Parts: sequence; C-alpha cells; structure tokens
Amino acid sequence: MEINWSAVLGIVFTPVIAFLVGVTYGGLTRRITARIQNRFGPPFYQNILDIIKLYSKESNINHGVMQHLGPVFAITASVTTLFFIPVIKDSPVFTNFSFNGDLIFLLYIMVFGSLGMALGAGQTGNPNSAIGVSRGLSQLVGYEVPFVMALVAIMVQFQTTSLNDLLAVQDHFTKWIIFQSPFAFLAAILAFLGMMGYAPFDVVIAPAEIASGPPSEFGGKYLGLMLTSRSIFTFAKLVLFTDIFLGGAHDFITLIIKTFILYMIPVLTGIVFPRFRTEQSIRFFWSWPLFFGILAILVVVF
Amino acid sequence: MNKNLYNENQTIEEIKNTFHTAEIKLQRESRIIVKLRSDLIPPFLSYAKNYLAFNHLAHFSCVDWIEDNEFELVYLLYSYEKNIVVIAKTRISRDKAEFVTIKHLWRQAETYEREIHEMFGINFTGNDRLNEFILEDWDDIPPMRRDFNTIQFAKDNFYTRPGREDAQDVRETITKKSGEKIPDFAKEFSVRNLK
Amino acid sequence: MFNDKEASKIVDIIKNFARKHSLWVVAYGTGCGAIELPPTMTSRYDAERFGIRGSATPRQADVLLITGYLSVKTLKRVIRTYEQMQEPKYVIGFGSCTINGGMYWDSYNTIKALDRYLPVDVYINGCMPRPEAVISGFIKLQQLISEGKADGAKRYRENLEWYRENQRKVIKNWRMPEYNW
Amino acid sequence: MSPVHFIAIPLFAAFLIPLAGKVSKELVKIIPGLVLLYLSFVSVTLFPIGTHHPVVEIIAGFKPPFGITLYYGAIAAFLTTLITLIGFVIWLYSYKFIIREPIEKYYMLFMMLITGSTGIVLTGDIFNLFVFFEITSIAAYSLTAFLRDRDGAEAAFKYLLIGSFASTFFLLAIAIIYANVHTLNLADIAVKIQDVPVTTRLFVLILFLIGLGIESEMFPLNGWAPDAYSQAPSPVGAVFGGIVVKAAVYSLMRIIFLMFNSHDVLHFLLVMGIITMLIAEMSAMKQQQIKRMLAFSSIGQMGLVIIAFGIGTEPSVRAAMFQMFNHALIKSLLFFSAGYLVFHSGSKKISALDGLGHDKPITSFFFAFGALAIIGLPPFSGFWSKLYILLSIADAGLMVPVVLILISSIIEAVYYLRVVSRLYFYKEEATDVRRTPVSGLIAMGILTVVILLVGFYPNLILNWMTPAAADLLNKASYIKFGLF
Amino acid sequence: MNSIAYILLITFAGAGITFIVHHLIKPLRDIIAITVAASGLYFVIQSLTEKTKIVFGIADFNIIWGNTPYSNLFAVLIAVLGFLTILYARDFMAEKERLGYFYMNLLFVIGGMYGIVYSQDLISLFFFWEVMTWSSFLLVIYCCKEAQPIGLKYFVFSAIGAYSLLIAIVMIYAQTGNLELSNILQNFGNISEVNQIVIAVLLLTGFGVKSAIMPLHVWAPDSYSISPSPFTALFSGALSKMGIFGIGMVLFKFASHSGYFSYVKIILAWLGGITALLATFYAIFQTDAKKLLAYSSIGQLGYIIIGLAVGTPLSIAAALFLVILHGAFKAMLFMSVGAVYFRTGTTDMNSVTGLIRKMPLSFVTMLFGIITVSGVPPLGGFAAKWMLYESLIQSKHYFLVIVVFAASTAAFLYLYKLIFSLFLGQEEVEWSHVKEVPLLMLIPMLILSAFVLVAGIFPGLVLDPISHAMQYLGNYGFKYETSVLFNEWGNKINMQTVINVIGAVFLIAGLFVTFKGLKKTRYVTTKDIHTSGEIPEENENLTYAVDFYKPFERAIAPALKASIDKIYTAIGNNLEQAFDFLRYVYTGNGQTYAMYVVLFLSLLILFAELIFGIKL
Repeated sequence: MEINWSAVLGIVFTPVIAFLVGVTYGGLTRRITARIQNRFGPPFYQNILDIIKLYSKESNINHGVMQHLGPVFAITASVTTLFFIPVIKDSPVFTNFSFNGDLIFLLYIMVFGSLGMALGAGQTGNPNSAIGVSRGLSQLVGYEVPFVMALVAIMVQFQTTSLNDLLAVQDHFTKWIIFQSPFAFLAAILAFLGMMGYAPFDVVIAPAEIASGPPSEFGGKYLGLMLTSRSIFTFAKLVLFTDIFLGGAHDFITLIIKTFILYMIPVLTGIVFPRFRTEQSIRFFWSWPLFFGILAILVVVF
Repeated sequence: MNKNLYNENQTIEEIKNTFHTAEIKLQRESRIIVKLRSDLIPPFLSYAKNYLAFNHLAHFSCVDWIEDNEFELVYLLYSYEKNIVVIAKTRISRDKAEFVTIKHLWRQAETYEREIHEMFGINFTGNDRLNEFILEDWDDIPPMRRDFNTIQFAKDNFYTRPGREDAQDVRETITKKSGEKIPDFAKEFSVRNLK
Repeated sequence: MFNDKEASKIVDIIKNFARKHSLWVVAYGTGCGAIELPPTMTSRYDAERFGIRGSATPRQADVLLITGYLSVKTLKRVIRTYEQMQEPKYVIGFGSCTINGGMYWDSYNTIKALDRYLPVDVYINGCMPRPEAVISGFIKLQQLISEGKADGAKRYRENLEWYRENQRKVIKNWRMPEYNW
Repeated sequence: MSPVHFIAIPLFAAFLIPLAGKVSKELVKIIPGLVLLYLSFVSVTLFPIGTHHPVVEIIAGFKPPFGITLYYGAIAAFLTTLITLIGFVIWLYSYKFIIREPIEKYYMLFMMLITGSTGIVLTGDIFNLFVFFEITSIAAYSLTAFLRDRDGAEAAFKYLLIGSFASTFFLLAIAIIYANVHTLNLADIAVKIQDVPVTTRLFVLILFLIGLGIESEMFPLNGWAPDAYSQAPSPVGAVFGGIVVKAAVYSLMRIIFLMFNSHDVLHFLLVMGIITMLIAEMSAMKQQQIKRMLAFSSIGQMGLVIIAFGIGTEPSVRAAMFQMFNHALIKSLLFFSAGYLVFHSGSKKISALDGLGHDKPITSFFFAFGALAIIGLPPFSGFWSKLYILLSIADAGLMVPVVLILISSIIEAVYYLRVVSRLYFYKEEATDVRRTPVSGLIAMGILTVVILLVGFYPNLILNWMTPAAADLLNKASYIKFGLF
Repeated sequence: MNSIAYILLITFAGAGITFIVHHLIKPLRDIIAITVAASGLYFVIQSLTEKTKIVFGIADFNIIWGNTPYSNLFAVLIAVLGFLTILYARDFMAEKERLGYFYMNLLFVIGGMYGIVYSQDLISLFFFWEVMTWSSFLLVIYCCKEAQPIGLKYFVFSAIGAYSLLIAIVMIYAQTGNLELSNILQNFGNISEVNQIVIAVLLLTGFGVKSAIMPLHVWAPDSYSISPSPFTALFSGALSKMGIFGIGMVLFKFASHSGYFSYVKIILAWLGGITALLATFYAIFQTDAKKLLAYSSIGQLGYIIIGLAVGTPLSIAAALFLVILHGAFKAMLFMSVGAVYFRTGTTDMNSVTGLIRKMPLSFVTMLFGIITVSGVPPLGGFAAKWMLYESLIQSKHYFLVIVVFAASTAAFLYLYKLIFSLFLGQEEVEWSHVKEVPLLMLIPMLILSAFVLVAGIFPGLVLDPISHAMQYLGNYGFKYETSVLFNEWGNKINMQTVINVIGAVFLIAGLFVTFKGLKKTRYVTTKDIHTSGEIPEENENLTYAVDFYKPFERAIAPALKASIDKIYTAIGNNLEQAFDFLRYVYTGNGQTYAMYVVLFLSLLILFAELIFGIKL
C-alpha cells in the first residue's frame, strides 16, 4: 500500500514544531514578564534548557504505576488534540487527522489530559497534590460551561460541528467568526483564560500555598514530560482558537502571528492580576462569560 | 532630673506603703526598680496589674549569679497610661530552682517560663507545658547556666575547622582604640587560647 | 562516523550546558541569608537571567542553599530535604557561619563546618554575602558544572558512611529513613 | 341429597353436641368435622345441578307463596360451597386451638352459625331469612364473648346492642311489606312490590338498608365490628370475616336487586362502599393491635365488594363474587396465622411481634403470604379479583372509584408490610418454646395452596361466577322459578 | 415450547428450587443459582434468532409473550447482568445468612424483568412489574433494621408508580376493549386526544418512578445504598432500565399525534436534564461510596431520558446505547465498590484509602468505569455522549445541551473523588491486611471492562441491535458504520482513528518514560513525600479526603438547599396525623355507635328523595 509521505511527515513533525513553538512562547512569556517587572529575564530558549535539564536528571522517583503514567496521559492528550486540529489550512502536511474528529471530540480529549494527570497526582499521596487536583477540577467545571456555550452558538450558526467546515466558512478577512459572532468569541476568550491556568486562575499550582499543587511530587523525567505536554497543549489550544475565531492560517508565519497575539491575552492579564480563590474564579466564570455565552446563543436562536 | 516626676513618685509612694520590705529605686525618668523577697512577687505583680494599671508584662528573664549561688528573676511591667516601666527583681536559690507560675496573670508568661526552664532549669509549679521547647533531644545541663562551658561543649561535639588560631580577637582591637582593659575573668574566653 | 566515546562526550556537553543554565533552587532558607535571595531574584540583580529559579519542592529542585547558621534541629530537616532531591544536586553554603561557624563559632547549638555533614560544592563567604556575591557564587557553581566537577551528590553517595557517622554524632536520636538514592 | 340437608343436618348436630358432651369430649370435637365434611361433599355434588337449573325445595308440603321454599340457584350453590369449605377449614384449625373449658358450647354455637348462614343463603322466603338472621346473630353474640374476659364481654354487648337495632328494623320492614303485599315469598314480593305506594317502598328500603347494612358493616353502622373481631378468638374472627359478613352482604344485594333495582340505589351503595373502604383502611393504619388491624382491613375489603356490587353491571357483580371468595380465603388465613402469632408472642400488640420470623418461621411465613395476597400482588388470587373489579368499574365509565381503590390499596400495603418487615427483621431472642400444633398448620397450608392455585388459574373459579352473577341479576328467572 | 417459555419457567422454578435447596444442601444452592442464570442467558441468546410467540388464555384475557427486536435488546442486558451478578454474589455473600431468601428473590427479580420485557399484553406486563417490585422490596430490606423505613419508602413509591400504570391499563381497557399490545396500537388513534395524553402521562409516571426521574427519585439513593452490593449492581444496572423500556414504548408506540404530546416530551426532556444536574451536584458531596454511585446512577438515567424524550433518531440511538452501557459500567462500579466493602468492611470514603497496590484489578475495573461514565474518548462513554450532544444540538435544544454538558463536566468531580479516596492517596497501615478479591468476583468485573472497551472502539457492534430495535419502535433509521458515527449535518467521528492515535502516542510516550533511565528510577512509599523535612510516623494519617470539594461547595451552596426529600417526608407525616382524627370516629363505646345508627337512619329518611329519587 502506498504511504502518503506528506501525511507521515505531518505526523512526525507537527508535535516537534508544536513543542518548539510552545516552548519558545513560554520563554518569551518569562522574558516579557521580566521586562514588565523591570528586569532582563532569562533568554527565550530558557524553557528548552529547563526541559533538557529535567530529562538529563540521573535519578527519578515515582510512587507507583499511576504516577508513572500520569505525564504519559498528559502528553497523549495534548498530541492527540494537536493531531485532530488542522494546524495549517489545507496544506497536505499539517492537517493530519482533522477530518476524523469534531469539536465535541476536542472538548472531551482536552479534559482527558488533566484527568490523567489528576490520577497520577492522586497516587503520590501528597495532600498538597490532592488539594491542587480538587481545585483544578472545580475550576474546570467553572470555565467549561461558558466555553461550551460559545462552541454551541458557533456550531448552530454555521450548522456544522467539524472544524474544517468552520475554516471553509472563514475564507475572507471579514468572514472571521470573531466578527460574525462576537459574543461567542468573548465568552470563549474569557474561558480561555481559565484554560491556560495563568495568574488570575493559577490557584491550582500555587507554589507557596500548596507546594505547586498536583506536580509537587513529580521530578526529573516525569516533570520534563509534563512540561513538554503543557507546551504542546498550549500550542494546540492556540491553534484551535485561531482556527475557530481567526480563520486559521494559510502559512506558518500568519499562524505564528495570530497565535502569538492570542497568547498575549492570558499572559498579559496574568501579569497584572493577583490570584483568585477557587470559588471566586468559579463565580467569575459563571457571571460574565456565562452572560456572554447566553447572549451568543440567543443571537443565534432568534 | 528636671522633668516633674509626679507619676513616678506617686507609684513609688503607693508601692512603698503596700510593700514595706520592698527596696524601691527610681533609676531614671519612667523607670523604677523594685527588689522584693521571692514569695512577695506574685502578690506584687497582681497588685501592679490590677491597681497600678501596669497591664503589660514586657519581659520575664533570669540572671545566673553563680557566685552567690542564686538565680535572679526579673519581671518588666509597663503601664501605657503612666508610661512607666517597673522592673521587679527577686533572688531564688540556685540548687533548689523552684518558683510559682504567673500564667494566670499573663498567658504569655507560660512561654517565658518554658524558655527559662529549658535554659536555666528552673521548675515553675503550675505550668504544665515544661516539656521540650527549642532545643531538640538536649540531654546536657541547661546551657545558659554559667557553669556550662559552651566552648568546651562546642569543641567536643562539633568539628571545628583548623585555622582560627591567628584569628584576631575583636576585643583587643576595641580595647586598643578606647583604652579600656579586658577584664581578667573574660580573658580566658578569648579566641587565642582555644586549644 | 564517530565512535561511542565521542558521542557520549557530546551528550555530556549538552547535558552540562543545560544543567548549567537551569538551576532550580529549593525554597528553603535556614539562617539570616534567606533574606538575600529575594533581591537576587527581583529586578535589581535578576538571577533569572542565569536560569536560576525557585522551586517549591525538593523533588523538582537541583540546588540546596544553606543560607547562614545551621542549628542541629534544622540540620535534621536539611538532610531529609537533601536526600529527597534528585541526583545531580548541588549545595551552596552562604556566609561564614557555614564555613567555620562564623560568629556562632562557640555556640552549643550550631554546626561549625557544613561540609562534614553535607557535600558542599560552593561556599560564599561574608557575614551574609550581598546579592552580587550570591550571583558570583552561582556563576562559580555553573563553571564547576560545565567542567563536570560539581559532583557533590556522587561524593555523598560514595562515602555515605562517613557522612552518616558525622551526622549521628550531632543528631542524638536518629530515627531517619534510609537514603535510597 | 337435597338442599334441605344444608340446614337440617347442622341444626340437628347443634342439638346433638351437648348430649355428646356428656359421653366424651373427643366426640364433641369430631361431630362438627364429620357434618361439615358431609355438607361440603353434598355441596360439591349439588353444585353442577344448581348452576344449570335452580332447584326449588318446598318444605312441609305448602306450595309457595305460602310454604317456606328453599331456592338453590347458582349463587346459593357457590355460597354454600364457600361456607361449608371455609367452615371445615375453621373446624380443622380450631380442633387444637380451642382448649378452654366449655368446648361443647363452642362447637354447638359454631354449628348454629353454619346453619344460620347457609339458611340465609338458601331461603326464598323473607321471614325465613329473618329467622336465620336471628340464629346467626345470637350465635355470633355468644361466640364473641367466648373468652369470658372483660373486653370479650364488652365487645359482645356492643355487638348485641347494635345487632338488636338491625333485627328490629329488619322485622319492621318485613311487617310493612307483609301488610301491603300479604305474602312472604321473595319472588312474590318482587312481583307485587310495584304497586305499593312510593313512600312506603322508600321507607321499607331505608329500613332494609339500615338492618342489613349493620350486618354487612357499612360505614356509619360498623362500630361494633372492630371490637367483635378482635376480642373473639381467632377462628371465630375467621368465621365472621369469612362467612357471616358474606351471607349478610348477599342478602342485602338479593333484596336490593329484587325489589329496589334502581340506578340511584346502586349509586348510593357505591358511594357508601367507597366511604367504608377509605375510612376502614385509614383507621387500620393507626392500629396498634394486630387483630383490630385485621378487622378494619376486612371491613375495608367488604367496602370494596359493596363498591363492585354498587356498579351493578354483570362483570362487576362477577368480580365482586370472586373478591368475596378470595377475601374469605385470605382473611381466614390471616386470622389463623395472627391467632398463633398472638398466642406465641403473648400479647396482642404488633410491637410484640418483633423477630418472630426467626423462631416461628412457618407461621410468620403464612402471615406474610396472606399479607402479600390481600394487598393484591400478582402471583396470588387477590390480584385477579382486584384487577377485575377495577376493569369492570372502568368499563362502567367511572374513573374516580378506580383511583380511590388504588389509594386505599397503597395504604393497605403500607400497614401490612410494616407488620411483615417487623416480623422478619427486628432481631429478638427466642422466648417462647411452644410449637404451632399440626392441625393449625394443615389448615393454613390448605388455604395457601388454594390461594396460589387460584392465583395461577383464576378461571377455575371465574367460570362458576358468571352463572352466579346472572342468577343474582335477572329478576325474571328468579321469579319464574321462585313461584314454581 | 420455545425459548421464551423456557426462560421464564427456568428462572421462576429455579428461584423456588434454590430456596428449598438452601435448607437442604448449602453449596448446591450456589451451583443451581448460577446454572439457572446461565441457562437464562443461553436461551435469551437462542431466542434472538427465532421470532416466537406464546398465546394462552387466562381468565378470559389471552396472555401473549413474544420477543421483538426492542425487547431482545433489554433481554440480553438483563441476562448478562443477571448472570454476572449471581456469579459475583457467590463469593460476596459467602458467609452471610438467609442466602436462600436472597437467591430466591434475586431470581424472582430477574424472572420479573424477563416477563416485563417479553410480555406483549398489558396484563402480563403489570403482572411481572408487580412481581419485580415486591421481590426487589424484599431484597432492599434484606440487610438490617435501618433498611425497614427505606424499604417501605421504596415500596410506597413503586406502588404509586404501579397503580398509576394500572389506572392507565384500566383506561385503555375501557377505551379499546382489549389489552393485547398489537391491536391496542392499531386503534390507539381513535381514543380521544385528551385520553391519549392522560394515558401517556400516567404510563410515564408509572415508568418514571422506576427510572428515578427527579420528582420521583427520592427512594433511589437510600435503596441503592442499603441493599447488598450484588443486588445494587442489578438494581441500578438493569432494574431501572425497565422504567426506560416502558418510557421508550410510551414515547414511540403509544405516541399520540396531538400537538400537546410534544409539550409532554419537552417537559420530560427538561426533567431529565434537571435530574442529571442536581443528582450530580448531590453526588459530589456524598461521603459514602454507594450513596455517591446511587446519585450518579440517577444522573445517568437522566441522560437516557433526555435521549428518548428528544426523539430524533440519533438521540434515541444515543439513549439505547447508553442503556446498554449504563447497565455495564454501573454494575462494574457497584461491584468494585462491593469488592472494597468485601475486603475492608466499609464503603466510607473518608476512612478507606490507598488500596491500589493491594487490589489492582478492582482498581482497573473502577478506572474503566469512571472513564466510561465521564465520557472520555477511548472508552464507550464517549460514543454515547457524542451522539447525545450531536442530536441535542441538531434538534435545537440549545440550553438543554448546556445543562447536560455542565452535569457531565461536574461528573468528573465525584468520579475522581470516588477513585481517589478509595484507591489512590496515602497507603495507611490500617488497611495493609487487604488483598485482592477472589477470582469469581473478578471475572464479572473484567468481562464488563472488556465489553466497555470494545463498545468504545467498535460502537457499531452495539448499534446494530439498537437499529433493529429502533426499526421496531417507529422505523427510525440513522447512519452509522462499525466504528464511524455520523450526525445529521454529515459530520463524522472515526472511533478507529481516535483509538489508534491515542494508543500509538500512549505507547510511544509510555515506552519513552519507562526506559529512559530505567535503572535509576526507583519506587518510594507514600510516606516518603515532601513534608518540608518532617518525617511522618508510620501511622500518621496524611490523607486529604474530608470535605474534598469545599471550595466548589461554597461556590454553588445556594443551589443545594432545595431538597424534594423534605417535602415528601412532610407529606408523609401530616398524612399520618390526618388519620388520627379517626380515633374520634371509633370511640369504642356502644352508645356512640348506636347514636350513629339512629343518626344515619334519620339522615336517610330526611333526604330520601334526594338520595333515591322518586322513580324507585
């Protein structure tokens, strides 16, 4: 059977590129935060060095099979999410499996990773990680509801649940969904803040309070794998949002520009805001984003 | 002493006519030193607290007079209204180091007493928390007692890196400048003769 | 085209380069030196330029800072934290108290020479070194790492008995779990 | 082998027992058994004849409308079989149960009761009906007081007081009818009642309703029933629940359908039936004593039968008869098992029954079985009869009674299952060592087997119900045969 | 005799025999119970192929038993779950007493369920419905004294349900004159529209009680948690499906074409949604594992009801798929909680902790169970959820989608709490004696886990019988392949690729993590954790389980106040008071009774014309 080389190429390279872009974005965030705090900050490739250092750790500790597999769940979820999103519009290399899945599948696969990590963190036995997980899951319920509202509003407006159809609809600059259904975009972006886990909503991995929450017992290669999957996941979410709202990207450069702009929203809000308590963040997600979500659906219904 | 010391004198008068045996001395403005017999301390403290408005126990410490074989307990009381500090001193014997707790007057006295118990070995009856406080697994004699040779203990238990012999004794430079003389009893503790 | 020895050499170079530029410090201040760390991290001296970052738990950390005098009680916790850290780990001793007891040279409660109890890689002298000195200490550590000479963990592992014997001399009731490196 | 035997033989036995008592105690116990056995044999053989073609028996040669005639139709056949069978089982149960002193009095009264109820069912003459009514009532009064304790006497007195009301009103009604119509034969009255002036007919109807209403325990008139049932010994309670009340309801219905067969009267009966059922079930919920609870529950079931009769359509009467049959069986089973449970636990209180399920497994199994059957759960016969009643009511187009019946059966389920689960699950250590005698177990066993049998094959009984319902309903055939 | 008759005969006879055998030879009883269940399963499979019908008259109604594709679906579920529960019960109930009573009632319940599913006429449907009710009642009150009030509450609710069924049956009989299902359906149309609605609503309440829709669910949590574990697996797995079976019949076979009926459907859908949401919120704050699973089971039934009530072909398929799946994963979860109870003696989540290394297979079963319940891709739950959401979106129930999605996201919370507090977390000395459950209890759990996995990869296999059933229900067709699901807008999801991708990435990452520095990776106990230098003693309890979701509780506290249970208990109590007034009616002294008689007489005479009318 003839192997579709470009597809194989896509499968091999997409995660690598995603990792690199994600990691550089992480590095740039640290540099921008430093700049805002009036200091130079680490070089942009600092995150890569951190990850290489973690992988090069000589001794690794785990508390059992579930913790051993926790990061594996995380990386599986992020890579699978990546594969099911058309990274670059109708380029043979970078569409991977996006024709087989749809938005609802993506919604669930994004949760698969955090559940796997939660199970791994659970087995460590460290009370801090358990507290972190309970906060994480409560917040998850918080931001999922407005996000789904936004997605439902879009799906109904364009009568499709598949990402490729959405991309096909947004062929021209004015056709972007950010303009066609602004309320859905607003709800989704506010939910995106919760998804990224930056400052206002980083109660889950609060370093001082609960010793960095779930990953408190993860060291060495486990932490390395977790950070890799986190960067890939960030890239995947960014691409997902660009595909839904900003009409996807024809080539790599527009993709980078769009994703970077989107990425700056949670980063900049993160730097400015102090940390919310869990119930405050849930109440936040169920006030303004929910209001916009309902508005988005009402707009579509009438 | 030109400030009018009305408050201070007033307090001294009141203390004098309730505790006749007390030696009261006005050291300076807003500071009175009272020396009492050991069994008069608790009544004096409650009297000062309830009647003379000395409602703040500033400090409670102990001094080891090894020469007279006595411990000296020093209570510092402060009155917000009168802005005066009363220092109540008393002497208890060093061998039978026993005293009564004043926990019922000020709760924080309990912590002071625990520290004194750990550092000087004075047992306070009525304070039930005289167990291990700061030092963990300490089995030697209470370290703040003057008969406890700190340097010897440090030398035995801890490895000290060689090379401090020619260390300059900071006290000599001070005395050289100000012309004072190191008292002979402190001489033996200089770094030089650390064997 | 190049044999196994060169390959492992290149891998070591990359490893050391990464380890050199990403030092995660355990958030664990023992003595008065801990107050020196915030200024080194924040905008004026910005240790993050060198990849130095705090980490909440010993599992994630590489560098253990002993900032100042180390009482016997804290030594017990420090040993436990050190043993929980992962293999290429380094210890930096801050100030004269860790070098030779400092001003507490005659105290009954503090240890006088840190390297008898823990394998120290870098000492920074000064009765609390200023942030510049701290950063120079880190730079020194980074040099040692790149030359591969920062092998404190290996030394600890090899002559564990000697370390244990010193530690037991100071810590009376031992009751510590085994160090299963 | 004629219907007269049903009356003559038990009456003769009733008088024979005191004499036999002189000879030997055992004989006294045997005679009623033999008599009832023979009677049930007779009833079974006569059954096909009766249902096919009603047999009219003339006593002492006088032709109707003067002489006393016995009308042995389909319904009479069914009821006599029911009475004799239940009578035999009750005799079997009380063989070992009644051990107190005046045994021959007990069996003599028991025989009188059997004679009275069979007489009510068979007679075609209204005055004769009154006579048999009196026999049954007197036997019932004295049987209630059989245990000779304070409560027994008080209950019997109450029953006597209200019973005498019933018989006086009944007699008054007969007198008025006789004054206007000059005949006592039921068929004859049925023909001549039309030309009696309306007001007197109205008055006679009210008197009949009150008279027979008291006996068939309609709502305001059934004050006596709970005390009588609970104070009488349990076989007597079974007799009341199983036989006496059935005969009373039959006579009320016979008179209503013959003489006052109008829609309003039946509607009135329906309403009274519903009220009786609801009030009885609700008060059963609050009872603390097990036999009083059973008494109220049997009043409730009778209310259900009256409702079915009140509908007045052919299927509903058939369902009512089937319900009467089931109720007789299940109620006697419940009274029997309750009798032994009270006997073992020493007190009438329900709370004393805790944990009896473990050390008296068989008796409590029978009680639980009876409880499940009476609620109307599927594999038992109670289910079919309740179902048919509901179907016939719905057929007649009324939905409200259906809902009310179901509500009352929910209440019934609650208080029965409360007792059952108390029996099985409150753990108590075994205090009483006496075993239940075998004869009691056999009696209960027979009833359980019959209930299960009818539960699986209801048309065993149902096929006989259709002719019985027809016989009760169409006045013309009764008159034709009655007047001979 | 065809297979249906065999099934019913064997099951009911088997129940009787087991009861008798229990009193004679104890070990034989288990073998008989297992063979009875196995033969039931065998004949059900055999009956799938043949189209049989048994007709016999009983009391001038003829009883018809026959199997339709729709009933085959449920019959297979009952057979499989029944067989597995009895297999599981053998060891679980080994040393408990009154086992004859337990097995008899269990087989009665299974027989009752077969009867319901195979009955083609309303009389036998009601007959078996009642048999199932009282035998399950006897099982609910099996365990102990506290079970008695719970059992009574269960019986009263199911009696209300059963009697509303009976009223509906009686009305149908009054309207159409006969009770066979086949000709009822023909002339169901000519019943007046109002009656159709009333009958439908009555049937829905009747079946709704059994499938625990919100207002009628009050009995469910207590009864599920108090009854013994093997029976709870069957109770929530199969018994609640009888309610769903009925609702399906009503919504599609008895469906009247009047406009109002669509309102009934919408109300039912919203009831299902509220059930799902509130049940999930209650489940989150439970401390007892079985109570938690009970509420979760009510929530899942809410989804099924939504699927049926929405009515588009895809949503019915989702509902029926969930029926099969819910049976499997709910039984799995109750069995693994039962396994924990079997070994530790308690299901309280605050005391049991850290059993993963001691009971690995039960852990795997529960892991598969919670993955399926949460609907995360690799396993079957995702296919069901996917179909449900697609159908809800396409059928314009936008806000219902949001409610359902909020409920299923909140489900992650209690699912994680369940597996975390029982299996993960600190490994305490207190539970060091625990070891894995015997083999016979493990087999059912593992079979169900395998089934759930296969249902995830090849949903088509399960969808085939479902599409036949839907053909029977109202010839609804929907497009699907063995492992690709489609929605009405033509979008599709290929489960095969999903599983391949996840599997491949998982494998590569797993190998990488395991073999990277394999020699130097070491296992440490849960006591060797970062406690900032302190050394925890051996028996020091570091578990975090009490008030696990306190912040979430503070966030949604207002929503939890409303509880229907209080209303019901209030009704119950003042009904009790109402009956008290009767004490004044039956005062107990003769004179008042005599006065009643006279009063009644005078009343009759006064209102004679009114009561009896003139035309006597």
